[in-house]
Amino acid sequence: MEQFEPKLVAFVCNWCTYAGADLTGTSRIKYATNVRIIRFPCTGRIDFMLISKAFANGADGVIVSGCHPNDCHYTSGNFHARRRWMSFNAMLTFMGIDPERIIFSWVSAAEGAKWADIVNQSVEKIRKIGPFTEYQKLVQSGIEEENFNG
Amino acid sequence: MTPETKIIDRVALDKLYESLKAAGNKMFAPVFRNEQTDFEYNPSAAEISYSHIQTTQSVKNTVFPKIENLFRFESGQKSVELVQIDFTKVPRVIVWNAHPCDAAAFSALDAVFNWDYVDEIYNARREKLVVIGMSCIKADENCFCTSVDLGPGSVKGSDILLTPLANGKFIAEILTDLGKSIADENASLFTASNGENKEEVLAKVEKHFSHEKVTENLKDGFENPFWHEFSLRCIGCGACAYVCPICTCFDIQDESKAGNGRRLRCWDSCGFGMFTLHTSGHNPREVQSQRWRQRLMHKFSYQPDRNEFIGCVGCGRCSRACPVDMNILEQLVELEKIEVAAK
Amino acid sequence: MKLGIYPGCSLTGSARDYNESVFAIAEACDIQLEQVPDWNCCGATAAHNMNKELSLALPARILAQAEKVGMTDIVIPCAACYSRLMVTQHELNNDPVLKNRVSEIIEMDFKGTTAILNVVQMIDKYVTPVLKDKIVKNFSHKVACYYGCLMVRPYKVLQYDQHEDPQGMDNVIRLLGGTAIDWGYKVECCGAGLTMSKTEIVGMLSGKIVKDATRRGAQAIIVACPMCHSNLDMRRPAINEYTKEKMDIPVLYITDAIGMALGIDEKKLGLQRHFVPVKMAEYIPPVPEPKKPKAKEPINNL
Amino acid sequence: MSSASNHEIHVDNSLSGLILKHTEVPVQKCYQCGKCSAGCPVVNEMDYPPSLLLRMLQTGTPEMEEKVLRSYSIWLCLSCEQCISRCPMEIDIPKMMDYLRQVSYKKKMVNPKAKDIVRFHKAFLDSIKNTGRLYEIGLTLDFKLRSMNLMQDLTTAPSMIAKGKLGLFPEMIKGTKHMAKIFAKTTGLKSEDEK
Amino acid sequence: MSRIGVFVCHCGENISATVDVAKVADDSSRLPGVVHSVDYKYMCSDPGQTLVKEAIKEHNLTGVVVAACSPRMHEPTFRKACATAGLNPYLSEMANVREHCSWVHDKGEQTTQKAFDVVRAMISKVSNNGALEPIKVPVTKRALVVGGGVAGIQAALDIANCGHQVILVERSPSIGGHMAQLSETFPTLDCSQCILTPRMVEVAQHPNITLYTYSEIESVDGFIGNFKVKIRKRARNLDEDLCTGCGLCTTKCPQKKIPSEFEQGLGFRPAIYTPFPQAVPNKPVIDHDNCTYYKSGKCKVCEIVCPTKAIRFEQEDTILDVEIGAIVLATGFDIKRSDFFPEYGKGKYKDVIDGLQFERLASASGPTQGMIRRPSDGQIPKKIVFIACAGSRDPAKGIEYCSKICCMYTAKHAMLYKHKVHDGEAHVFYMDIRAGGKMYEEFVRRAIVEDHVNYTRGRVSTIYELDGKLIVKGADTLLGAQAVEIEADMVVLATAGIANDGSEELAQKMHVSYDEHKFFAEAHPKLKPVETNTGGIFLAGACQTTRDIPDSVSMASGAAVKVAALFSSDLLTREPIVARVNRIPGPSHSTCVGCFMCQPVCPYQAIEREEIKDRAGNVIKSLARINEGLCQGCGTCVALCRSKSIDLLGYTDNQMHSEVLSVLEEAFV
Amino acid sequence: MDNLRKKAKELLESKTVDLVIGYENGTNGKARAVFIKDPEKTGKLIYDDRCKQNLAVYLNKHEVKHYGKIAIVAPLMVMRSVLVLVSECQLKPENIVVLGIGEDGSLLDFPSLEVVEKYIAKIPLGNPEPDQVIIDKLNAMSMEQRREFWQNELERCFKCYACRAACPMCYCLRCTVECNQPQWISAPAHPLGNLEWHQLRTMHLTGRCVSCGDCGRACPLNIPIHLLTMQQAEEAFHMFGVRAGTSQKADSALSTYKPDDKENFIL
Repeated sequence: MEQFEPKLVAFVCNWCTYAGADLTGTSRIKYATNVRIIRFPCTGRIDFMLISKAFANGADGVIVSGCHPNDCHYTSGNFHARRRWMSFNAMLTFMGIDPERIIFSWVSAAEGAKWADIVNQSVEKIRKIGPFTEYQKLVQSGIEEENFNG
Repeated sequence: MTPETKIIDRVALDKLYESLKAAGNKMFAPVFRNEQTDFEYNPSAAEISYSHIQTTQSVKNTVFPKIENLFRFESGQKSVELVQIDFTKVPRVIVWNAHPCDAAAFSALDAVFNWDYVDEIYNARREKLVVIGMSCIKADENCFCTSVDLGPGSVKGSDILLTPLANGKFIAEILTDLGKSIADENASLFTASNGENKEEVLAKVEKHFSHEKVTENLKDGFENPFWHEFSLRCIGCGACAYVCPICTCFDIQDESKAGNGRRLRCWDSCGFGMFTLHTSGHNPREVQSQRWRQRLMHKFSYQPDRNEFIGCVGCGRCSRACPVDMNILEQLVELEKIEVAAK
Repeated sequence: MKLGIYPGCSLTGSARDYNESVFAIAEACDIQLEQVPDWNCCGATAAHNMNKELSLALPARILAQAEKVGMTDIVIPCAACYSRLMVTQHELNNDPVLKNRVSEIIEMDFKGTTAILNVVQMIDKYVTPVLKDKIVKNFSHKVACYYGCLMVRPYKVLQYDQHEDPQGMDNVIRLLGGTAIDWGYKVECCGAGLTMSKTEIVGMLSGKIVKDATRRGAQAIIVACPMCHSNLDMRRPAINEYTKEKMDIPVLYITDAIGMALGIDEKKLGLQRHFVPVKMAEYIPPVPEPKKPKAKEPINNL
Repeated sequence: MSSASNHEIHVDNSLSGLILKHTEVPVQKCYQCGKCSAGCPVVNEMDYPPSLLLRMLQTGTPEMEEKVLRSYSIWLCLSCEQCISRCPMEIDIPKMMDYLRQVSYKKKMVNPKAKDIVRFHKAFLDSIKNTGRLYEIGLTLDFKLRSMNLMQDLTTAPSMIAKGKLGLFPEMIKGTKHMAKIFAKTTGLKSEDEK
Repeated sequence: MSRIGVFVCHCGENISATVDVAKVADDSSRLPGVVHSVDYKYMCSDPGQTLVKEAIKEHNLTGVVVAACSPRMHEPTFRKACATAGLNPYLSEMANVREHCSWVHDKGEQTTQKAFDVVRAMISKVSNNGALEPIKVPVTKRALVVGGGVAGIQAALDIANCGHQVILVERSPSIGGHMAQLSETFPTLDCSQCILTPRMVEVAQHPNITLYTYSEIESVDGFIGNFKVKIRKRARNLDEDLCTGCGLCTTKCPQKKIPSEFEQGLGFRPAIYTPFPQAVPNKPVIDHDNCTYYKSGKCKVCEIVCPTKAIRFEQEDTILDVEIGAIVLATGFDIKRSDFFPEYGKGKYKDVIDGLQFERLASASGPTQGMIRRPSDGQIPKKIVFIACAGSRDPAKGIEYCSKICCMYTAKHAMLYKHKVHDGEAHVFYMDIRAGGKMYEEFVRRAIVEDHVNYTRGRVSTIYELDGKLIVKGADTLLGAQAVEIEADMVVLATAGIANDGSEELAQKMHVSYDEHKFFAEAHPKLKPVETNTGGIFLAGACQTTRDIPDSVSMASGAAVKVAALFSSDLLTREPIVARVNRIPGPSHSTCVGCFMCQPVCPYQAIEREEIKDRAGNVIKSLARINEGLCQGCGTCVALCRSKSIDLLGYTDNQMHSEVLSVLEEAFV
Repeated sequence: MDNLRKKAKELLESKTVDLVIGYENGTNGKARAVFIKDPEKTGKLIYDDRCKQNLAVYLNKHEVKHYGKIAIVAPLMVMRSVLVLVSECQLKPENIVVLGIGEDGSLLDFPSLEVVEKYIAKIPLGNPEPDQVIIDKLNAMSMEQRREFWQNELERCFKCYACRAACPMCYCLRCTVECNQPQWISAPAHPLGNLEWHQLRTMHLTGRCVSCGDCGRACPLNIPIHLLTMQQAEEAFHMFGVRAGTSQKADSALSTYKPDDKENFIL
């Protein structure tokens, strides 16, 4: 059987994790190809709606990563983000959407190896959980046309 | 055709339902679920509710669904291609057990969707629609069909109208050719009528106001302080419009991914603040009182003017659904009494 | 000028003299004092020591009684009562639930809108403006004004005067032509509620006060509280026991001092009821200041 | 930089937790500067100075809490409010003392040296309960009887009467029934007319 | 429709070894909106850049995507290339196919697919990019130092020694600050003035430093590199060029009994005065409130005696307009005075003094020539009580913090006293001793052990006077809170250090943030201790929090380096990545509802309130507005805004949304 | 009730307020909102168990705001809503008089919002008992069961936005669902659009919901959506110690932070 290859999107901040991922590259540490990185100025900029959008558009997992607490380039963006993720997580859990598909992490500009680890672990984890079909099913159902076309 | 009257008992009625369903018709019948009664597609005969006074939602979903595709599109590198909907695939839908108010509402919808623009998709659905009505033997304080020229036993809009009798049987009035064809196909299920009188069992619904008077009062009532006074309580949600059998406001949206997608329409409400917002930033109905006025004027003044019917069948759903007790009957009674503002 | 008055229990008994002098100066200044109808005891220290709700209900009933007859301002000569009523009004105004609870206990409406004045505030507001023309004899004595605890504390509630060094009575004395000394026991406690149960402690606390005033050459201690007065005046035996010498400095109410300056008959002021005899009239010019070593002035370095 | 600064003090079932709950006095805030003890007029008579009481409560141990409730200090406190007026942490010690006294009394842990004080308070309250106002001779006699200390004040009373400072008959207010009700509702006892 | 060019770099073999770059370029060329797509060996090389430039012109590109290394590496390179070819540089984006792709994956289809996905996402993003103009700021290479205490002096000298112009503004008539008032300094006990005055003179003589004393900041406009500052130079009533500082006027002035500010009220000065003998500049000022001439129109003795005829009675304040590139705030601190303490006499006892007053008493140049005498009668006190934490760590008095310097100077005071009055008793009431610093703890131990200073742990409740003695009532908490009563001759309060008078007003003028105690706020408590959140304004010394001399001096040098770094180039370019609140036509003006929940989120105080008024001037709406000079572009407010009324240029909702959507398109892995 | 009417009358007569918002007897035995300008009409005011609507929703309504200074009959949830609205600059403290209603239905006298804050500080806040019971039940379910539950419930939603309209905290001029550049939320009432809409509403009310339950009551289809925001209110309290509507200056849960916020899922 063909192995399931999950799609992951990574939302990362420019100053820590993006730079950390650059370091992974310069250190030539290999990791899984299943991730696509999107650069944000700060974790504080990451709207929870973007995570929803990623899932609605076919992502099986999302990695969110930024500076360690107290290391934010903008002093407090990651603290605000952390509260947002805590709330978002709580909400998803309550709605029965297992937040394990969202992997949050702090990766500093010096943690190239940690970034590779995070990606590999995340890909493995999502691979184990399987494709996010429930969510994608939602996308297509419910239109009357589907009703009368059977 | 000349209407004829027959009798059908409950067991036969269920059989009729199942056979229509088995024949590939999409059945739309009321079911009690989640503490309320509402129409659903293809429930089993046993699930169908016959004891409710009114369903939460109307039956307009059968011809004017809350979401429907208008067309699909696919884009290549240089151009976009439209894929039209094949209306011939619209299935026959049988509305089962609709109260006379709901049945009557279809004629209002017909008028709206064929007024200045003939709405193909609506008509495609409408042509395939059969209405099996059910007279009301119960009513509540929100019902006012008699005030809008209808009644608990009104036959308007039904192909067959059933009326439950005390003995558990139903009077079946076969009203249209369509109705007759159904009755004929299942003739064995019906028995002859013995002159049972449906008026005896019908619910008593008091006539609360004269809609002609309301319409007349509204003619010069645009600037009436009434609107402000009576709409202060309104919070501007769309509950009334969404449950209304006649409200037809809709929104058109495109949904696409990677250049492919569909154009669809979905319900909207004139009660929403941004419904009439112009790109310029101007909003002709800026405050809720203007929007509430629009709702009542549209139903009781503009539509009588334009389409010669009132946009209301007295089903009372809006009053029941309203979270803040904007009771339409109460307001219509007031509007009948109100002095036309001095010109 | 009409004002409400809540005398409190002691003014009908052990502090009858205070009551007399308050009414005497009010009369002299055309102030009509009208008692809060059917007033009750405020509960004093005992109530809040033993039972919180009671300690609020008793004062609330008094205020409600005043509200009922439309009194907007009431004077409370007793500092202890003043403090209790102020605290009650403050606490209830800040806690609507408690307010409802207390209203229910007293079975009366309680609004909490009464303006409550202590005696010095009353003097400031209504007596001082007319005083100048009425003084017949300067009260040219050197005295120690004693405020005690409850007229100035809790400051957050009372918001009256500078709580560590109040000046209200001192100003009145100066206005009367007298001298108010600066001393160390202005706002120390006299022993108050322990007067009956722990007399020896009261003797010590009051003794310190009396001794300091005497030592600094004051001719009288001026008070505005019946409890302070009874502890400093009546508890002389206990005080003397503590100080090991006989203290004969008289204790006057601030209203006594005003009354004397206005030339009101001493009997009418109730001076004869004080335990330590008041012979202020006999005192002629104050004792000269003890000579201090000549101050060396700081040197200007320019 | 902004951060929410609602540092809440944890309420538990220790005595200090109960104090916080019932009086909103935050015992844990005390950092033992001793300013309350320094200014307390009766500190030398106390078995534990106020700041020490706070420290004992902070420990939260049953032994210390019992010591506090059995202490003489809580009864000796004059409620003169000197401590709170100077406390850097705005800990309302008198309010706390009120509460401790009520607990100590309810749990029958009143320090033997303070029995007089309790008797006086009770006599005082009884006097108000019955007449609405304080009847000083009655109170004095009542208290003397309760404390069995008949000789004390024998010297002052007659001269008070002579000076007109003690009324021989109690003054009754009109609303005595009302007063009884207030007492009944606040103390949970039945008033006379309800019996 | 966008016209986008895609440029895929081989980076030698760095990328092409694992990614099929030709396929990426080819696939990209088929995407909607792409009109040109090539691959090349070294995109960042000159010929590579030329490829980009020529394509822009040839194909009239509206957007450029360079698939190469990390944007953190070469984004500026390609933006610059675009700009030279006439394309707005913010219409170019980089797809990171090296660090994030070729270097971390093995050769294979998936790696190529990933590279393509990333390119496609960037194409999608760039088609939503807007042309942005970088915020370019010319730098005026002149610094303003506000405050002439030791921190201001140090900062001014350091910047001036880097070769830049410095304007030093000091509010009082002389520089020197609090350090000039101190007697000796801990822990070395060396003479404060001896080490400070040479530096003061250096300031006055430095060719790069312009000194304005007796002057204040009137207003500050502009932003980093370009501040426009108005300085109010108060009238000294003196022709400063003519005045030689001979001092004749001050000796002849008939008004002699004015309490001296410098001496903390313990000494006197005339109405025309220099604050202290070593003042810089050594030129007097006339104190209008106390001058006989200004009060009654007569006198003019100073004018008559002045040998150079330098007195100018009619002189008025002048306002100087200066252009400034960077500002160092070194406004220092103040202390609570003894009248702040009701329980300690509220200032009515002359012999209850504060620490600065004691410094003057102990100073050899002070009013008593260094003899410790008590202010009331000049007697030498035999017993002094020092009270530490007077006001500090006292939330009831509104000061929760530890003032940090008092433990040390109290030990110093007690020690100085014991050194001068050998038979005297020194008592210290303290709560904790905080002596963290080189040789500090040793210093305190010396006071206790060698100089027999009596330390009692507890706070003093009250002080009152009796027979010329001060009765100090305290408690010894180490003895179970036993009451302690001391009859002292003098009491010295180590009063809390507080923000300088007027610092709030100054902060508002400067648009720098300040904490609840009005101390100026640093940009980051650990990593940006000398920066403020306002670009181009730096902090030095005790205006940020109370601190001692060595700390103040090091901070000043730090701030000076920040200024010098800023001045090292002529032009300051700021990325136009800033947030913006939307504007819509009509009565709503913006979808912003003015909940201002974004305000606490912004670390830079860049979110302001804008009031929309109707023609009659009535406020009809309050909106959030971003100050683009202050915004640093983190975007936290954008994600928080519920009505989506704020967007971040360069990372707009549209850009990010389309990037997310397109990165997930079709074949993914 | 008499006290309430008396107080309302006093306020209108003395022109302390221009409008009183309270409850009156509605149609068919319901209670509903009433707006009184005329002191003589204060007799209409009622307060009883039927008075469940969160009247604070009207404070941001254009036509109501227009009246000027308003007194509002305020059981606990209204008081809390008022504080939230003040803290979010939607209401000026000087324009509101709170006619507090105690837990026992008695009129509470609030001379100022500070006193309201003090009052609320003493009351144990949380979700109404019956709702919390359901929340606890849901929490006890498996993730799968919960998903099914919500999917079934939310599928029915037809997006009439009664939940939004009934909520005092949903006062945006333009809701995120109305944004179309980009289109954050699918506008149609299909399962995805519904899920997105309710997630958005829940997140936007995190730390701002006062657990009045009006969104759920307003839903004509009886979807228990109030459980979502109520659960978040509880979470905000557990995670951040923040309860909405306890202070006029409240820092809301998501616009502030503590450096030591505790979580257990960030790697």
